[in-house]
Amino acid sequence: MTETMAGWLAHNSTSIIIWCAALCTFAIYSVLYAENRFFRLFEHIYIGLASGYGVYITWSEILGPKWWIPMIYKGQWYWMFAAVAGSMFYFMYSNRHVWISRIIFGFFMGVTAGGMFRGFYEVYFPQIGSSMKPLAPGGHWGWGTVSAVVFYALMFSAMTYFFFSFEHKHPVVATTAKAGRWFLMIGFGAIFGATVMGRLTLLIGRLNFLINTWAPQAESDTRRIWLALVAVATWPRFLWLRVSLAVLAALLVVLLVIYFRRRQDLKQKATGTQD
Amino acid sequence: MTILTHNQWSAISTRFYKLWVVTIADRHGWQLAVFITGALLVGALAMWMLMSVPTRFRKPIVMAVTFLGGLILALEFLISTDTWHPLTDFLPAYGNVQMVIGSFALLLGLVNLFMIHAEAVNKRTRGWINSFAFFVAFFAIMIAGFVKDYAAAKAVSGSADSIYTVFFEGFLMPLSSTMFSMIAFYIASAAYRAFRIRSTESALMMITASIIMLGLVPAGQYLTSGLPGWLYWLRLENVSYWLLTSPNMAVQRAMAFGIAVGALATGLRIWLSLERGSFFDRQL
Amino acid sequence: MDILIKLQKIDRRVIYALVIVVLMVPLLLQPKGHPKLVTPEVHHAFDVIDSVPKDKMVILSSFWGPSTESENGPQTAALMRHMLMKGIRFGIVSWDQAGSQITYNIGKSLEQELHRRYGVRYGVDWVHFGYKLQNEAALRGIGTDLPTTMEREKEGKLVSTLPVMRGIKDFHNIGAVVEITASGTLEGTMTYTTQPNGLKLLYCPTAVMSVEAYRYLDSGQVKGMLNSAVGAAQYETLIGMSNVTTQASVTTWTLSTAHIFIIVLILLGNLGYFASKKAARRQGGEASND
Amino acid sequence: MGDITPYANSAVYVVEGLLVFFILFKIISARRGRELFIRRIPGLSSLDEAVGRATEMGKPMLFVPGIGGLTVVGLQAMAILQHVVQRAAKFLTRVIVPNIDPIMFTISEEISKEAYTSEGVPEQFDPEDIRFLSSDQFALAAGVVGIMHRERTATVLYFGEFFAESLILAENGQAVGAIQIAGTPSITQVPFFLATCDYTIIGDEYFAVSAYLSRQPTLLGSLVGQDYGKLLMMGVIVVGAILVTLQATLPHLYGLAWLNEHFLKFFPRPPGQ
Repeated sequence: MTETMAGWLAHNSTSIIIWCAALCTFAIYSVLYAENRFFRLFEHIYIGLASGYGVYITWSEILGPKWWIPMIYKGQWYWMFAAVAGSMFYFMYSNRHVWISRIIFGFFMGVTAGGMFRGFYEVYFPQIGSSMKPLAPGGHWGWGTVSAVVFYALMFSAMTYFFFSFEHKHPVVATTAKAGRWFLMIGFGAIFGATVMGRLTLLIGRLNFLINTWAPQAESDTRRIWLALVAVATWPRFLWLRVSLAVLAALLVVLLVIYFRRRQDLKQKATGTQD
Repeated sequence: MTILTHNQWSAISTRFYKLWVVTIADRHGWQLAVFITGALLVGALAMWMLMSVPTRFRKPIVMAVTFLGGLILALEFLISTDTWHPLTDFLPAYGNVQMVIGSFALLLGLVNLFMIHAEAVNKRTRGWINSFAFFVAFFAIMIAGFVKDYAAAKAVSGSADSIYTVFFEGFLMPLSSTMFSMIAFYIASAAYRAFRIRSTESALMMITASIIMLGLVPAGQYLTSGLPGWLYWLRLENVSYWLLTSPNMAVQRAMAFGIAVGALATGLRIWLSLERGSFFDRQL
Repeated sequence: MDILIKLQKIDRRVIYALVIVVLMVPLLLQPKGHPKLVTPEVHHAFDVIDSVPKDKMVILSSFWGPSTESENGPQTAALMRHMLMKGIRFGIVSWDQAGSQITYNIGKSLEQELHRRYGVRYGVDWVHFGYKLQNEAALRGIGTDLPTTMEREKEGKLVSTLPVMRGIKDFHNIGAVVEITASGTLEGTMTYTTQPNGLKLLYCPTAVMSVEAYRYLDSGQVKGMLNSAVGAAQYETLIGMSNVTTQASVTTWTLSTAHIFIIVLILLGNLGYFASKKAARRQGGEASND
Repeated sequence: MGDITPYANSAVYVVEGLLVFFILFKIISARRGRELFIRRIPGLSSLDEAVGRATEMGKPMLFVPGIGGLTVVGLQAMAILQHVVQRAAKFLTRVIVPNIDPIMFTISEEISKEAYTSEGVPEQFDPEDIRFLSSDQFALAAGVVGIMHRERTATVLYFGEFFAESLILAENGQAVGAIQIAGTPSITQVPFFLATCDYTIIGDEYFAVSAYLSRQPTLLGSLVGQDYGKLLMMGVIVVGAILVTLQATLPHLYGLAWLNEHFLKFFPRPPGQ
């Protein structure tokens, strides 16, 4: 039995994926119209999937190969100390011993902070170096000088804007800082334009999926479902199926009528009591 | 300017290395079980001792561990030798240990997520269906993943693999990329209803933004493609490229030098645990 | 004039609907092929990858996850396609949990597509190192001792046993490092992986992260850059896909309409704003001299 | 790229040594009580104007302390909240503070209570004004938008770490007609605040405002030390620029080779320059 299921799943998984992905996209975009239960449900499914996937991938690609296998199969018993250190994180939840979690958090913050010396050298020494632009590149004064002067004017005025320990009273300093804030606007304009482009690209990616991947899939599936319906409705072979479907439909109609009738009575009783 | 030559370093480290190999030789079978439980006991003992440390020693211990954690990376860079020294050889192993210990922190976020949703399900508060869906989704993809890897029967692991793929590509990927793409709608509505050009500053910013946005896409290039040859530098893509690589670069570098010194200051304050003062004492 | 003032009060859902309609038009038309323009930093990126010798390997250091798949996905696919076609060995490591699965799927689908013509195979031409927790020492470990740092690849086999890793030990055997990211991780890669070992670094950011990278292109710390999907489309033009329609090319054409639409929205919004301010001043004026 | 020495060289000891010395010296002297000067950021006066406007109109104010949660930046937002609430309590103007982090929620509650008691009107403090809305980014944004429209807030202040949801907040703040002042170190959100708010405090200015208001020694000393650090880097660049220009125009100048060997060589420049 599992072979047929595995075969069917493997065969149809791409169309199932496309339909589920479209369903999720519509569910999330429905919040644009109004907050609704459909969005709330899929948001929780998202958080659940992300966390569940996190546990699986962390075990299968880090804790498994780098901790469990060396410890159990290769005999490196000392890896158990890593588990003890890892357990210190969870003291965060005990109110008396919360400071023990601060030891392990402190360790990781210290490691990040410890890298600042190399960080400053590797990232900013070349930045300082390439900021030393010759005013006369190649020994002659011309367009190179203009671009170097523009570079220095902009950079130094923008830096002056961010000095806080002395007053910007002196007119030269005050105007440089003012100009600095104006030049900063060019930088923020670039970030603004780039952010708009980035966010639109993400939206275009989703719409492209709906239009060029899901729509053709939906079209071919509806055509297949339609053909199946026509077959069921007309072919003699499916007579018994037609009969049972008709009976089911009738039963459903009856149930619906009863349900709405009862809701009507309940509403009357409620409004009745209010008047 | 070298403190120790390379062979002096290697002489010291080889002696330590021999001692190290003897203590941590691989154990197998029952010996392995003994050593693991031994390590667990030693760990538990250490935890117990930590719990009974008097409060006045707690802050110094946290400060010391924070400092030592950073010391290895700081010394690896600040100790200067002509060729190489053992601290650099030690880094890949140091990285592995950090990776493993860090991965144990994964369940941290999960603990309060589970607490919130379990409470919602038990008390049937409004919207408990969503919390129930959270648990279903959480265990469904996790179990599908593990069954996919560890199931014996080929057919079982095959169908688990398909289910896992449906969950990953059918639900997790579209949900997270759709959630993130919503911001484009907020930008569009803010563009019409909120982005106001009130001062020369915002005018300068908006003009730069428009030029750069048009310069990156074919429409912008088409708009100014009519310009004659010698005016090529006025073409939108060229103006946008100049804006990005000259004024924007200079201004970003000015801000970067501020961030560079700021990062050094923040790093120092964390490394030497200098964060003190009314609010910080309460939290850190 | 008062139309503009009335237009100020449009409901935001009307604007949302407008965004969808405006973006659907170019997506339905599906313009063929790629735009012509290729910016210099994409050319430099192509030259760096194209010149990697046979005995060296390229490392793709991927920090992105599913939320920015539309921006980083095309970049990853374009680079992998170029290296698989040219027979350049590469290994990809993902520092993001879900990103590890996506980048693996991209690699596998490209391998199937190019297998017939170029005979590429997993473990021989390319390898996926799987998900690793991001930390400073591991980033440094890529340069100092790749097999120990990565240890096992995504399918669980030891990395040192794979043919693709033959002769690959440390930074001497790495031709280039490509960072594909959606967050501020460039400084870390520079500090620990590329600068100390003098490795060439290429940068594939999302658009919002690209702006701050121009100062690294100026200083030579970054050799080339693919700016979001637009950069990926330009790279695809360079590897001979200019008349094929891909997600990156469709995105670039659609962005044309989208950017003009956003700029028009800002202009209309401000016209309405100035109109309503002038009207308010006129009312104020009439009220004061009544 | 010059010779690749993966370890520190003498220039590193000098430059980074000086930077570390400036920062630590200023922090320690600030903690020993020495008075350090921080100039008044222009944004602060527009902040006080905005608070004044709310008191004139008698409508409540909204202070959003960012969605970064419990971080150094979030805690500095509390210092700015203290300044705002003390001025608002003087004129009995309500300050509504929505929070994303339970610990930040308790701190903002204490700050508001202390402000009202120091003004001698503890009974005026309404605990309902300080709210923990949700730990989810967009749910918090939706909650804040609801408060804006219900309370018709006259002034909205954004201080702390912000991400993509800043757009929703600023757009609705403007729809309600409020004066909006923002301050955030997150460079990628500053453009959107610049486009929507009346005044925006940019990048490192955020730390200067919280240092100026809280007078917290570590923050003050660190900021002043960083100023010296930036001056040092500007000095190195200027000296380097002069040397590089001399190298290009007068290559045989006496002493130039020695200066290159002992100074320029340590700051790698791209080959073309």
